[in-house]
This record gives sequence, C-alpha cells and structure tokens, in this order.
Amino acid sequence: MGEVVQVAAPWVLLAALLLGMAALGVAALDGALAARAACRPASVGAQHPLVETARLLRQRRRTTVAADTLLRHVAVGGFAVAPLLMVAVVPLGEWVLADASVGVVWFNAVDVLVWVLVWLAGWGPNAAWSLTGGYRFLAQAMAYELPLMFALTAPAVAAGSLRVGDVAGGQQGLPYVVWMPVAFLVYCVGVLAFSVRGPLSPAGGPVISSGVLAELSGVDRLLVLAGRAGLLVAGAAFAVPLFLGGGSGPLLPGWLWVLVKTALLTAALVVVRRRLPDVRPERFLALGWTVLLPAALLQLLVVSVVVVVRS
Amino acid sequence: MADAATSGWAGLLAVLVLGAVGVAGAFAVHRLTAVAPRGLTAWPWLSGWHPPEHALSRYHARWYPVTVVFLAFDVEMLFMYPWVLVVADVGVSAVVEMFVFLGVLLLGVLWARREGAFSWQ
Amino acid sequence: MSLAFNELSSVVLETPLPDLSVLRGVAVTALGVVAVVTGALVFRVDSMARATYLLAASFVAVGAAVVALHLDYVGVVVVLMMLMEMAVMGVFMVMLMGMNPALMPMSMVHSGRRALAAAGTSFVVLTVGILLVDWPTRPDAPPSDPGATTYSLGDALMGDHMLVMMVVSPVMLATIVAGVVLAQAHGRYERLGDDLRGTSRQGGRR
Amino acid sequence: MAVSLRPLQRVLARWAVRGTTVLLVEAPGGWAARVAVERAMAERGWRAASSPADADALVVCGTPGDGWGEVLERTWAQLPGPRARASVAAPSEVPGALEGLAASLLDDDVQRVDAAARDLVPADVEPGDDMHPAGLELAGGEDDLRDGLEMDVLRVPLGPVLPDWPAGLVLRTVLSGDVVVRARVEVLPGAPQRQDPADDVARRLDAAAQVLRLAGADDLAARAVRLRDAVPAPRTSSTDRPEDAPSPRTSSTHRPQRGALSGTSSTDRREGGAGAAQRRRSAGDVRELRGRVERSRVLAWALREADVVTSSPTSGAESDAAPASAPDDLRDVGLDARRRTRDDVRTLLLGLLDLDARDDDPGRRIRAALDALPERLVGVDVVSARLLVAALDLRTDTLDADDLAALAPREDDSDDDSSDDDSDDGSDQHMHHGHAHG
Repeated sequence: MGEVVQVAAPWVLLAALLLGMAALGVAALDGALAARAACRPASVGAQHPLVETARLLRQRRRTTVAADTLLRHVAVGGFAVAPLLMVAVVPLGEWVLADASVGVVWFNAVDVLVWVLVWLAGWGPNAAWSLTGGYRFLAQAMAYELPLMFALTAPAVAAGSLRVGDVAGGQQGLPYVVWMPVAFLVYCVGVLAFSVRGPLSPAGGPVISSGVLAELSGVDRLLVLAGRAGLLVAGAAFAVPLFLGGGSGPLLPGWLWVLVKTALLTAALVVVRRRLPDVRPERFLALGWTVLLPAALLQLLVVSVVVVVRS
Repeated sequence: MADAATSGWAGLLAVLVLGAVGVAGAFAVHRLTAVAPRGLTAWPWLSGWHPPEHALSRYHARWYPVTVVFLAFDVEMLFMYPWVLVVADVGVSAVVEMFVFLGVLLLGVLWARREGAFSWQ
Repeated sequence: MSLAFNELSSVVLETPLPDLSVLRGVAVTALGVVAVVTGALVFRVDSMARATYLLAASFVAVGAAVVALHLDYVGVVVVLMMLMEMAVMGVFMVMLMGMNPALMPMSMVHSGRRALAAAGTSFVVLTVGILLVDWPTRPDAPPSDPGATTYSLGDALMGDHMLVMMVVSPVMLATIVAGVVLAQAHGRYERLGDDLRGTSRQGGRR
Repeated sequence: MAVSLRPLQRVLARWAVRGTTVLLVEAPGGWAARVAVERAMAERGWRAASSPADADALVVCGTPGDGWGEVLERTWAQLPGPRARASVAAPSEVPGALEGLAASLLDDDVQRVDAAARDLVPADVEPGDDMHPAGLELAGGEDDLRDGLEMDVLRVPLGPVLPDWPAGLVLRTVLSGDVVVRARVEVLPGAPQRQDPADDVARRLDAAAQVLRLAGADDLAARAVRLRDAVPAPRTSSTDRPEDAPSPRTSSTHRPQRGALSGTSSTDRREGGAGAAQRRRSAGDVRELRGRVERSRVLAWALREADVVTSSPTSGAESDAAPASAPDDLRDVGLDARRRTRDDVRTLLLGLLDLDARDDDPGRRIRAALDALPERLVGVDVVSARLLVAALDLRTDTLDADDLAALAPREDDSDDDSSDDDSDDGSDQHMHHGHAHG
C-alpha cells in the first residue's frame, strides 16, 4: 500500500454517510440479536433502527425543570460529532480526511472528549438518574483510559510514527494484531467502554434506569443513540489501520478492505457486548489497574524490545 | 505541499463544521416531524414522585482516591507519545529509561492498591 | 466506483490552496480571542460545571492555537490532557464547593482586588518579558513536517537528557503516594486492623 | 408547508408505532396482567420503556389502590408525546388495550391536538428565588457524611414507577452520591387478587428475568422470559379470570408450592398426561437455564460483591452499621448479614431458578425482607440495591391488610424521625458487633 493521500474537505460528507450507515448497521444487528434471543423473527429486529428513528423523529423534545440547557445541548451535539472526529484520521485505503502527524494522539483526545460528553449529558438534565450515570461513567473511565492509551502506543512504537497512515503502512504482510494481541484486546475493551453500551455501560444500563438517557426524548435521544453507535464503529474503524493491517489484503481494493474489516470488527464487538453482563465500575476499576494496565505495559515492553532489536 | 499538514487540520475543521451543520439540521428536521415543534419542560423523573430537591448538588464521588493515582499516572503520557517516535533510533537506553519510569509508577499503583484506593471506599 | 472516487479526489486535490500562512495568522489570533473570552467567562457563570468546562474550552482553544503554530503534538496533547484534567477537576469542584454548585449565584473570585492586581502584574511582566527578551533566531526553516517537531521533542526527552525522566518519576511516585495518603480516608490499617489480617475489624479484605 | 408534510408524518407514525415503547406500571396484584401485556408487546415488536422520556405509552397493570393517583398523573405528564395510556386489570383486557394504544398513537391528528393542549412548563413551576430555583429546594448537606466533608444528599424514591421493580414498592432512599445513606420502605396497595399457586414457577422465572435484565445479561433474561411464558399454567394463558376469586391469603391455607412443576398440583390432575409431559419438559428447561446461570463465570464475576459494603456513608457508624440486628431473620429471607453477603444477588438468583426450593410462607418472608431492607441497604450503592431488591422477589401482593397498613406511605416527605432511629440502631449494632468479633 502506498502513501496516504489527503482528500479535500467535501469528502467529509462521504465519511459521515458511511459512518451513519454503519451506525444503522450496529443498531440493526443489535435488534436482530435481541429478537433472536426472544425467539422473534430476526428480520423484524433488524428493522429496529428505522423504526426507532421514525419514533424519535416523531417524538417531542423534552427538557427538565432548571436543566442546564446549554451543557445538555453540548453533550447531545457532541455525541453526534465525536465519532466523525475519530474517523477523520482513519485512512480509507489511500485516502484520509485529515492526515494529522499525530493522528493517534488525536484519536486519544477525542476518546477523552467522550468522558466530557457523558458527564455533561448526566449533569445537564438536573435529574438524579442522569447525574448518577454521568458520575459512574467517569469512575469507569479511571479504569479503562490508561490501558487504552498504552494499547494505542504499541502499534505506534512498532511503526515509529504517530501518523495513522504510517502505522497502517508499517504492517505490510503481518498485521500488528498477530504479534500484539494483548494490546488489541485492551484496545477493544476501551472501545466497548467509550461506546457507552453493553457490558461497560455504567452511564446508561437498565439498572440505573438508562442513566444519562433517562431524560432524553425526541431528536436529542436520537442523536445520542446514533452517536454511541457511531463511537463503536469509529473505534472499530480505528483498529483497522492500527492493528488489522489497514487496507492491505488480497483481491479487493484497499478502501474496500478497510470497510470490510471495520464491519467485521464492529459486528464482533456487537456480538461480544450482547453476551457479556454489565460490569460495575467498582469491579472494573480493580481489573483495569491490576490486570489491563500491567498487561498493556508488558505488551508495550515486548513491542519496544522487538523494535530495538530489529533496528 | 509544505502545508499539507496544516490542511490536515483543515479536514478536521471541515468535520467540525459539517458536524455542527448536521446537528443543527437534525434539530430543524425534528421541528417539522415531531408532533409539536416546541419542546416540553417536565419535572425530572423520580419513579412518579415530585422531586424533593434539585438533583444538581455537591455530588459525592466515592472513587476520588483513584483520580489522584490516575492524574499522576496520566501525566506520563506526555512523555510517552514523543518517546514512541524515537524508540527505534535511540535504542536500548530509551526502552530502559521509559520502563524504569513506568516501573516506578507501577510501584505507586501497587501501593495505592494495597491502600485500597481501587476498592470503592 | 473506486476509479471515479480516484479521479474526483485528484481533481479536488489539484485545486490550488490559498496561502496558508495568512490563514494561520488569522487562526491563531481567533483562537487566542476564543481562549481569552472563554477564560474570562469562567468568572461570570453561576455553575461550577459551566465554569469548569469553559476553562476546558479555553484550554482547547489554546491547544488549537498551538497546533496552528505547527506544533501538532504539543497542541493535541494540551487538548487531551486538559479535557481529562478538567473532567476530573469538575468532579472535585462540584464536590468540594461550599454551596450548591449549579443553581445559586456564585463568585469564582476570592479577594477580588488583590487577585486583579496580581493577575494584572503577572500579565504585564510576562508581556514585557516576551517583548524584551532577545529571542534566538533559528538558523534553518522550521521542518515542513510537524511530525518532525514531535520527534525532536522525543529526542530531547530521551536522548541526552535522561535527567528529565529520572527526576520526574520519583516526583510522580511521591504524588501518587501523597495523594492516596491524603485522599484515602480509610487506609489499610483502618480497614484491616493493626495486624492487617482483617480479624480485628469487620469488613475485611474483599 | 405543514400540509405538504402530512404524508411524511403519516409514514413516520406508521413506522413509529411498530416500535412503540411502553412504560409498564404494575400495581400489587397486577402480575398476571403485566405478564400478559409483556407477551402481547413482544408479539407486536413493542419494547418496554426505561423511563417516561423514552415512553410512548403508559400501561397500568392491575388495579391501583390508594395513593396511586398522583403518581400516575405525574408520570403521565412526563411522557413527551405522542402518548397514550391504558389500564389493564386482567389478562383478558390486554388485546383491546394494546389495540387502543396503537390506534391512538397512530392517529397523528389526535396526537397533535394533545400536544398542543399541554402546558409547556409544568403548572407548579414557580419563579423561585436564589435558594429555591423554580420553587424547588436545593439539595441539603449532611455534616456527618464520610470523610468529614459536607456533601449534599439527594432524596430519591425508588418505585413504584420503575421498570423491573416489585409492584407498588416504594423505597425512599437518601443517596450520598450513588450510595444509600438511609432507606424507608412503603407499599402502595393494589386491589386484592387471588394467589394462584400455579403461578409460582412463572413468577420466579419472571423475577429471575428481572435480575438478569438489570445485570445486563440480556440473552439469559430473554430465555427466562420465554420459559416464563411457556410455563403450562392454565390461568396466565387463558383469557377469562374467575371473578369470584377469594381475597389474598398468605396463610398456610393457600401457600404457593415451590414444587409445582415437578410435584403434583391440582392443575396437574385437571389436565392429565399431556400437561404433565409439557411440565416435565419445562422443568428441564428451567434446570438448563439455571445451569447456564450457575456456570457463567462472567456473570458470577459481575455479580460478586454486587452488594459489597462501601464503608457506610455515615462516618459515625462505619462499615459495621450493617451486621444487622438478627442474622437469623436475615438468612431466612436470603440475606446473609454477617458477610454483608457478597454473593447474595447471585445466590438469590440461583434460588429463584431452583424448582426444588420451597417457599412455605412467602407473605412472612417478604414482610421480613421488607423490614430488613432499609438497614441492609445502608452503605450499598443504588445499583446493587436495585439488583438485590429484584433478586428478593418481593411479591407485594402477598402482604395482608395489616402489613399494608404498616407500610402505607406517610404523609410527611421528610424522613427525619426514621433517620434518627436508624442511626441509633446503627451505633447500637456497632457496639454489639464489637463484642461479637472483638
């Protein structure tokens, strides 16, 4: 795979379209799996995103008494934008929207932005359940963020670059996932955590009455739901250049490989998060610091030793 | 192409602008499709009861000891990213140096764990 | 499909871009204004959450300005760190405030007159310093690839100056230890008793 | 402009109604009705709402008694709209009720009229002042909270309008952060309903499904729901309900039989061989589900310490406030007082799925559990509290009139007197405990 070419700004529209479709796909797969578990036709469940979109477009917006409307809007809007900011640095084959020299750090910064968004979504409505959701998410963030950061650096060390395109290009023939599986797994845990759904969703599980979502209706809810599906997709998409060899692969053109790999990883994450029960942050905290963090560091050590030996 | 990198940030700016326009558009569309364009204000939901007080308050986060460890540890990322670029060139000394550094921090983490900082006090 | 995409993007790419150095000047100035305004607003709002995140916004603007100055890594890492730190700081600000952190008129200023004087003085000193210092001129043009500045940063940290890391790590360790000692109200001995076996007190190790 | 949008709005309405979300409210005695509604919802592809803001429809199952009126009206006012409501007193009313909801939600004109008629801001919102924004108090601090810091507490009632929550139960908690500082139990009554022993297995599966759902184990929860709906109990599936049902009796004369599936009950004899075979198969399925729950190490890991004591938020009475008064009583209701019961939720969950376990006197067990709860929840976070309450399978419809009178909602919203009692108890136990383990 050759150099990554930066495309002009209008291509953002295409990126948004792809991301939106993938987010719909996530919701459809979620719906189908849920329907199958309940012995209902999976095809009916797969319509869930369309039905839900129609429902929320029709539903009236609702705010709460003495809510912090400004912060609430920042959170709702931010949820829709954050996934786009993540995929902007992911090369689609040889094209990328923003060929930032520190793309990996940028991704990291956006995933920290998610903390802010979730907490603000919890704070904004001035409601007990939302507030609790926002705070519990931050507690969980204390557990997943550091391991995620170290997992992000492992491929960058191997490639000797923080530019996402270089990292993708650095794994000709041998995707990094093969020799840094621990970093990949830790990264995936991080993606599950910042996509605010599934096992690592202290901000919005049923047990706290859907927390930060509890007071959202109409288009506000739609944007947040779309945003968190988008975050899962963006996380999976970023894993492609980082761990899965980017656009490299036989027969198909690079951009298609990126899409295929993203779709497969996204689907795998959706399936996994359905199968796991919710993990409470207080449990996850100990796991993050005593298992994930040392594991990620060990992986990083192995990678850097390999890199030093090789050079 | 000397300024290709800068226009890389132009791409991100475009993403931001499109995102903002998209969100605004979604709100505009919703005004047309919803059963009523104006939003309602409701009391926050409290299982059917009237809230006895505002929820926004001095909220007690019982996990605050962790934040101290976290903030101390994450400062380390400042060095980590530039380090990433030079590992291959600087060689063994860079690896040793960084992992001694990380090892020291991990000692702190271990100690914090023994003190129970990670078990929800 | 792929072909069409290719052609289109090459067409778009070949359109000449405006002179970016001017744009950069405009961007830095605008972001500076944003940083100052959001920073000033911190003292005007009545909500700890708003104050905290206005401060975060101010820092983000500073980070963006640094990026516009061609220091990609430093700029982005400022954004990263400040978002993180402000998110955590917000929790503490809300928790430790002497009154309701959101719904009452509040003042972020303590002893306003003196604070104003201190702020004004330091601003003047810094500005004068910036203007008076005889800054070295760099012999060569800055590297066209902003990644190179990140590399030099790493080189500076890792190359000859082991000192930085060796000094920073004990400081960080001390921070962790001191922080936990101060923050952890119920340490090991309190939970497990003097023999640390958890027998003398209920609760025990979990 | 608005006219030209009509067709689009109609299309949206048609699609939207296919995924209607229903906020289910169950009054004591409304269990059979709720299960019937849930089943009908699943057939339509409808979904249970997690909060009023998420809901299109409000469905009240059973017959709410005293004290429900305001709760339901407040909840109704919180639905954003389009909205519709229905009451379902008995399973036979379900098809009509849901049909009515769908029709009402589908009718765009009706919904627009309803939306236009609503107050944009609740009528009881006042301008307020600095200390009472919007006419509502600011949260108050408690001086003696943890770590010597003054922090605010929130009074957060849990129930009765709360998904996966016992019918009519109101747990008035005071939360410091997400930790329960104090709690008080109340029950909003429903209409008396006959207890049917044949329902027991289905009810236990239902409770298990709630615990699993709250724990985020969606697939296992779905499986439990399916088994619940497949339990061959003639009453839940038949549409007619005996109107002359006797009022609830919790004494031994009408005790639910835990062995209903494997043992012989009156329904068994009525149905003959086919029913028995079906029942055996069903029992096997339940055993299989229990095995899956028991074997799931992730679930065990996730549930473990679901109830771990964080040192109790009242610094005076530290973590030992809990080793509650009478350990034996607590063990009877499934709570192990001594250990603060790390695995309580999981043990209770497995107990729910254990068809051989017997619950001779649910009324007494539930009364004891309700009595023990407030103390038991001190220092527990609200998430664990919800899991624990769900796992206790608190069938409020087995409470008799005396119990209900004792647990009736109190007029005053404050919980000062009870809190004083609690803290006194706490220090007593503290001393008590010190002797026991010192």
